[in-house]
Amino acid sequence: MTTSSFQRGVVGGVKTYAGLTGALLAMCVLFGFASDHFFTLSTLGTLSNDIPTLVVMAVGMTFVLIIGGIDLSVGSVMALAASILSMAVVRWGWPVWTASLLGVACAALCGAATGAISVGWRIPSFIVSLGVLEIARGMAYQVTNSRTEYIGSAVEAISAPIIFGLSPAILAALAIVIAGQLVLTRTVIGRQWIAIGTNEEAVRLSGIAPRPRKVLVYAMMGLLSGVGALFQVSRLEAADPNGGVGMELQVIAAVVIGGTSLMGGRGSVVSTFIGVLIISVLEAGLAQVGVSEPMKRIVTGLVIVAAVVLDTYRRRGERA
Amino acid sequence: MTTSSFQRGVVGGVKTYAGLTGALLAMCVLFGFASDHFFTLSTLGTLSNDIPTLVVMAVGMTFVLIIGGIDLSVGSVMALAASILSMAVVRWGWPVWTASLLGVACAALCGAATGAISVGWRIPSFIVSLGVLEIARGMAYQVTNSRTEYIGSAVEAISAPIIFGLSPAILAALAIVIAGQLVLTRTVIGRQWIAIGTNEEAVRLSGIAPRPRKVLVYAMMGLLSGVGALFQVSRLEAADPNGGVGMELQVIAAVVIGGTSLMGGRGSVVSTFIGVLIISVLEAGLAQVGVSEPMKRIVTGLVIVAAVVLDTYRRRGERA
Amino acid sequence: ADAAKPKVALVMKSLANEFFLTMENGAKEHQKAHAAQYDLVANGIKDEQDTAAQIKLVEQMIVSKVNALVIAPADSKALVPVLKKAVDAGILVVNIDNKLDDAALKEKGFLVPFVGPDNRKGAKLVGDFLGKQLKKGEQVGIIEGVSTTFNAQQRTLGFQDAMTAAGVKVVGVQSGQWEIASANTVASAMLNANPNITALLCGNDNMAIGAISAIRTAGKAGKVKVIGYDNIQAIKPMLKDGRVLATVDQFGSQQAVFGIESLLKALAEKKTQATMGGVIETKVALVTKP
Amino acid sequence: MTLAPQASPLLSLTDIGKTYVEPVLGGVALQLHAGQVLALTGENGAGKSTLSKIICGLEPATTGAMLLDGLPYQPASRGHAEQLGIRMVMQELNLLPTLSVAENLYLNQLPHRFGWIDRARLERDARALMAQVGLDEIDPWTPVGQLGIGHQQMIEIARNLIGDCRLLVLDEPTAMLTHREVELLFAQIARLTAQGVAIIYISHRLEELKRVADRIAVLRDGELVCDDDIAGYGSADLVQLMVGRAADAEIDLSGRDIGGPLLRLRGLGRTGVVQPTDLEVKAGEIVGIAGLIGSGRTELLRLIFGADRADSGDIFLGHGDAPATIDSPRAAVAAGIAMITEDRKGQGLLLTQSIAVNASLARLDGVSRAGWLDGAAEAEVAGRYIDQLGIRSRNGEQKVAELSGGNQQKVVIGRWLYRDCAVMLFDEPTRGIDIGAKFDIYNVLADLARQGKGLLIVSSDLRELMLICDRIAVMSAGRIVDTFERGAWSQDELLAAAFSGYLSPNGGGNGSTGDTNDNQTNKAAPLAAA
Ligand SMILES: Nc1ncnc2c1ncn2[C@@H]1O[C@H](COP(=O)(O)OP(=O)(O)OP(=O)(O)O)[C@@H](O)[C@H]1O
Ligand SMILES: Nc1ncnc2c1ncn2[C@@H]1O[C@H](COP(=O)(O)OP(=O)(O)OP(=O)(O)O)[C@@H](O)[C@H]1O
Ligand SMILES: O[C@@H]1[C@H](O)[C@H](O)CO[C@H]1O
Ligand SMILES: [Mg+2]
Ligand SMILES: [Mg+2]
Repeated sequence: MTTSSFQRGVVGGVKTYAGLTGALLAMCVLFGFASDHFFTLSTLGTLSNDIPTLVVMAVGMTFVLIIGGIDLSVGSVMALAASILSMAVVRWGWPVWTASLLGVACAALCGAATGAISVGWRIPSFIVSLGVLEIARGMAYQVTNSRTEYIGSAVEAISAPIIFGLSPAILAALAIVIAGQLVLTRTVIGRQWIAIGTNEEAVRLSGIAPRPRKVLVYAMMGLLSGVGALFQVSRLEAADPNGGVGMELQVIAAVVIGGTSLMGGRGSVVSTFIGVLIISVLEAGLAQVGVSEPMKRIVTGLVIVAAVVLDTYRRRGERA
Repeated sequence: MTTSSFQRGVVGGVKTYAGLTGALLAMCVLFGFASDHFFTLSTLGTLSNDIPTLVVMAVGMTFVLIIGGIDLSVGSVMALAASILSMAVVRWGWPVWTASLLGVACAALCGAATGAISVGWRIPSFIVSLGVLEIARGMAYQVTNSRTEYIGSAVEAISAPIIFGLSPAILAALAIVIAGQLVLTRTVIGRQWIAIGTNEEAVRLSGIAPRPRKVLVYAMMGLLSGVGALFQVSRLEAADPNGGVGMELQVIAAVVIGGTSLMGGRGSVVSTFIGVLIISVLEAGLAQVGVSEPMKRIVTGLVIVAAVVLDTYRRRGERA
Repeated sequence: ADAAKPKVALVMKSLANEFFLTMENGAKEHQKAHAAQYDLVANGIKDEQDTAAQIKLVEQMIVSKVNALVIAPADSKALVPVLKKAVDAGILVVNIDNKLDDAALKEKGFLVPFVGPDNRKGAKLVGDFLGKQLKKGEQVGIIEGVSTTFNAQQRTLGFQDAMTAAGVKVVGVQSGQWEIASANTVASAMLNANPNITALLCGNDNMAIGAISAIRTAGKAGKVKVIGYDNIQAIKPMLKDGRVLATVDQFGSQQAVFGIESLLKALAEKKTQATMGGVIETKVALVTKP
Repeated sequence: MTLAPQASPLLSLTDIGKTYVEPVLGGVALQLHAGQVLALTGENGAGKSTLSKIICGLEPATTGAMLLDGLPYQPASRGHAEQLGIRMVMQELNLLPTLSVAENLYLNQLPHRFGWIDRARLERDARALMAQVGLDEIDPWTPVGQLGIGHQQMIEIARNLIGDCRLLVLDEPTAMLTHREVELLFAQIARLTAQGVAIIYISHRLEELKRVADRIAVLRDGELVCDDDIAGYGSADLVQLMVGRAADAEIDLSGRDIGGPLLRLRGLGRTGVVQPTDLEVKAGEIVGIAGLIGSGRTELLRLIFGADRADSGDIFLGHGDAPATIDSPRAAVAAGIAMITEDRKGQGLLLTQSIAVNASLARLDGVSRAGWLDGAAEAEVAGRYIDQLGIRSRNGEQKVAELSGGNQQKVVIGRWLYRDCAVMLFDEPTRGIDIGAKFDIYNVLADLARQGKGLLIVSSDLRELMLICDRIAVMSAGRIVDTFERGAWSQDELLAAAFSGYLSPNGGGNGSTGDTNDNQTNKAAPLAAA
């Protein structure tokens, strides 16, 4: 019986991802035709170098959406963490790893603050995180004195290929995806998060305190934004206090394309990963093909909607 | 019975708005101390000239949030409408009023499309409107060839003071606020929208078709973005295809500060108006005082959160 | 405050851009050195594109009854009507960095002196320096700033002028939005799509930083040359080790100061907007060493 | 069962009171001993649920004190109360539709190793527990949202049978249950009391009280008016205690003219849920549908109402020969069909809105002129049904969420009385309604029939159907297996018919396989053959 329900799980899984993977493949094929150089190792390398930041932040956002929240501050928090990290390295001469710890810790703190305020005072996380968006951005400017901070090769290693052209950053990001999916589907806290997102009141009534568990998710989101900042800094060897402007929408888009519900209670980390791939492949492909800026925007919009429509049909089909 | 419930309504109203109005007044007093010129007629005139676009779009967004949706495309749609309008005037030599009609109609169409796709395919409006955000922006670039289009004084009149220093734009915006509040609280369709946001299934099972009514709200949102575009164009005497970038968050912030629930079913147009005032006064005050950019961001963030916290306390107090 | 002391407002674009920060600092230092002569209010908007916000700033300055205004417009056309209002309110206005549109000024029937560099010229300068190191027929890519801004457009034109002169082929122009991360993505894609690219011409230094990391990822470090614009702090180490070939200094800190000084002079001489005069071009300089 | 008066009580309450806007509970003193079953009853809004919530840590009392084992007891939360062995099955469902049955059952104590869910153990435990309450035919991994509301009620009960329990409060556990489940529940109650668990049993089905309880307590307007040995109290006595006067238990079904057909079904069905069904309802007629949980009664009503799409058969209205197209509830209402849903919280009410808003929802043009709402008219409508149905409330402006369960049910009924349709489909219309008010509602139904309307009533309470119906169709495993005319039925025959579909070898299409339906979320999805 367990086996059969496990098998159902696996088959369900393949089906679950079929719609999105289909959309992704279709896109790849199109770009393959449009650009001679799309199907090359270097495209793959570039992509795998591009996405770690977006991936880890999208994993965090998946959990935030699952508990029925939202966090708009992620882009700013990332910039703040990157700024602090680079200040620590460049100005105070800290070693990279302690500086990274500091940056990540500050980001986690921002997340925890968003969570604590929104949960504690029962204020929509939308508005609290919008406030934190502004505050963290202001602090990033303050810390760096609004200057791009160049760090240099000290942090390069995290983004340098070590095996099969993959960098520690992408490997870590993949590990976080897998860990995230396991936590979501296989652990007690994962179940409780889903339950909270489905009906918080019912969870409370069954004797589980939802609030600390919610704050934890926001703290985790902050932490992952910090990790994203580390990847970003190592990729660019510089910290840009303007970095990550508007990134919140990109992160949320990836998660929602992956099928996670904005209403809470439903989501998958693996699908989020596919969502990130869709967005990133699209961006890379359009830039390779070199279409004009207006067309880029129009195509991006169409693909976002089309991917989700396609996924909807797949889900309908499955039910029937 | 009617009288008493009307009186209750009025008293409730004063109470309802007390928290927000308090926050607004507190801010005004602070700025009054910090800047010599804050308490002048010209501050008021400037403000009243500043806000019409934000006001009308926030009114539309109030309805969108009330039915449990969201529309991220508003800033882009506004830019598109402005671009089309100015193209019609400058390139095709249309008279301003037909050009305005065209712009507003296109914007309404964008809104209707967002609504129809999201409602028809049951796709979260968040993602559909994110797609439309990109598409409309791309189209705005395409239409204007990515150049700011200067119109000149042909459209100036809408923003020029006609009575007590108030322009037709702000008068129209105020009329739209009042009309919006009346529609929401006094009409059948307003009641149905609130009901849909509260429990769509219950509405459907009461023999009311929720879907066309939802699409209508999005179309209205589009239409009001078009009206906002008209105000904007008349103020700038130019159409900027980059206009309204990031405006969606500002609009939603104003609405949520006003106490409208992101979960649907609850909201007030008048409170939204106060929310707009809070955001705009803050912006104006900070500019007059001339604080540094980082501090501006930090203060803005703090005020957004504080205003909502204050409002929460007020509401708690009312309950107890 | 001293009633006789004039109040000068400086309204810029994104203060989160080092370029404008330098400009602001230059202005503030100047004010400190001449504290007896005038007061300064400096304001900027949150990003390069928020025209509406900049207009609101100018309006607030009118309300605050400043005597003179220095503006780096976010948009060459859309700022014109509100500046006309300022002039009508008796404020003297000077334009820096990004030139206002002549047609729009003419339609409104007033003049605003421009104090600033010629961006096309600056771009040509650094482009020519690169051109000398390229062979005829080689391929290059241009990474442009926010495409709707006048100076981004001008710089791209300057780059193109230089490349045509050197007989080098521009295989792509894409926008990196003045930012590191966007430029990085665009540069990566350009390098993948055109493996023969030998140089990337970037509209500002932030985008040059993004391009350099893209080059490293593509395994082409040392094989693709990069030029930038602005001469910000962060570019210096890269100039030093040669990853960036050259950049342009447009003396941001001086631009505002020149603007302020010409205003103070006009105030002292009791000039009006109409009698203030025309263009004062500020210098641009090629920078090849930190 | 024998009482042990000398033993000290498990729980004792003194002077418990609760005030929301107005006082709803006052001066309640009660003692409860281990192994005892206390029946608690009273009119809708008398304060039964409020009292239970206070005992179980869901609401703080305004006045008074509680002792548990002689020690002061002041639960801070439901979790706290549960740690002390005090549990409660609430009146409203609080399940998580997207989680599986097993996960819902063990939500607050998922078996795990270092935080990792032990799925094998979870499944094993869930199966054992489900077998106890007769849910063995359901796969523990089915999402709860895919089950009918009756099954959900059983799950809600089952999850509170887990673990150490010393006092169990059951707040109207049987309002949605049919005979079979009620028996299973009683068996569980017997098992628990034998282990020394004390039980507070709340119900409006008075005949049940005498079967399970040792003692009876009656609340009237928030005050305890009776606390006594149950032997010696008949139903009539209880009603008298509840309402303070002898309620009329008469229904006047006379004076009706049975007219022509209003609604005819020909082969109406939906694959895997309801097999092709023929049925007819005439003007002035009251037709009942009986059946076990999951037999397809609700689904049949939803098909008629257009809430789900039928994939076979036709609906005819009146005498017409042309089938009516009813593809949405909107079309149904326009054609003069009303439906009162069984799930008032999920599918009926706008909980955060007032009684007035809820009552007028289905007929807003009655309270508006040219699209503008008429506040006075709305208030009048709310007032009318508050009076007619005895909705206990401050006024029409009170939020429905603040009403007691039974009164919420009356609001839903009021909405459809106001809509005034020719054919009315009632799904568990008296769910949670007190005995006095039930008779009021029966008389309302009779009145409707007298006005020439056709009524189709689904109820899990067979006695109720036998009391008011002209005809009872019995569904079993998605099919109408038999139809009985008034006078030609007996409870035993009805029950036998209800079970029949599950006994015959080729009878059942559903119910046993855990078909993936999706009652809550996927109304319109077409279903392939199971
Ligand atoms: N949150 C609340 N705010 C105001 N009044 C409330 C609230 N909750 C309950 N009440 C009122 O308290 C009274 C008692 O309600 P309670 O739910 O205890 O009744 P009940 O005896 O369980 O009724 P039923 O048989 O209908 O379930 C009702 O009049 C109800 O309207
Ligand atoms: N849309 C659907 N798709 C598949 N199966 C369904 C669907 N709707 C209901 N079912 C199943 O059909 C059966 C009949 O459900 P229904 O709710 O009609 O039963 P009921 O007799 O009213 O019992 P209850 O007391 O549970 O409401 C149940 O087993 C239910 O799980
Ligand atoms: O001139 C400046 C800078 O070069 C900057 O990098 C972007 O904005 C422009 O206006
Ligand atoms: Mg109750
Ligand atoms: Mg049912």
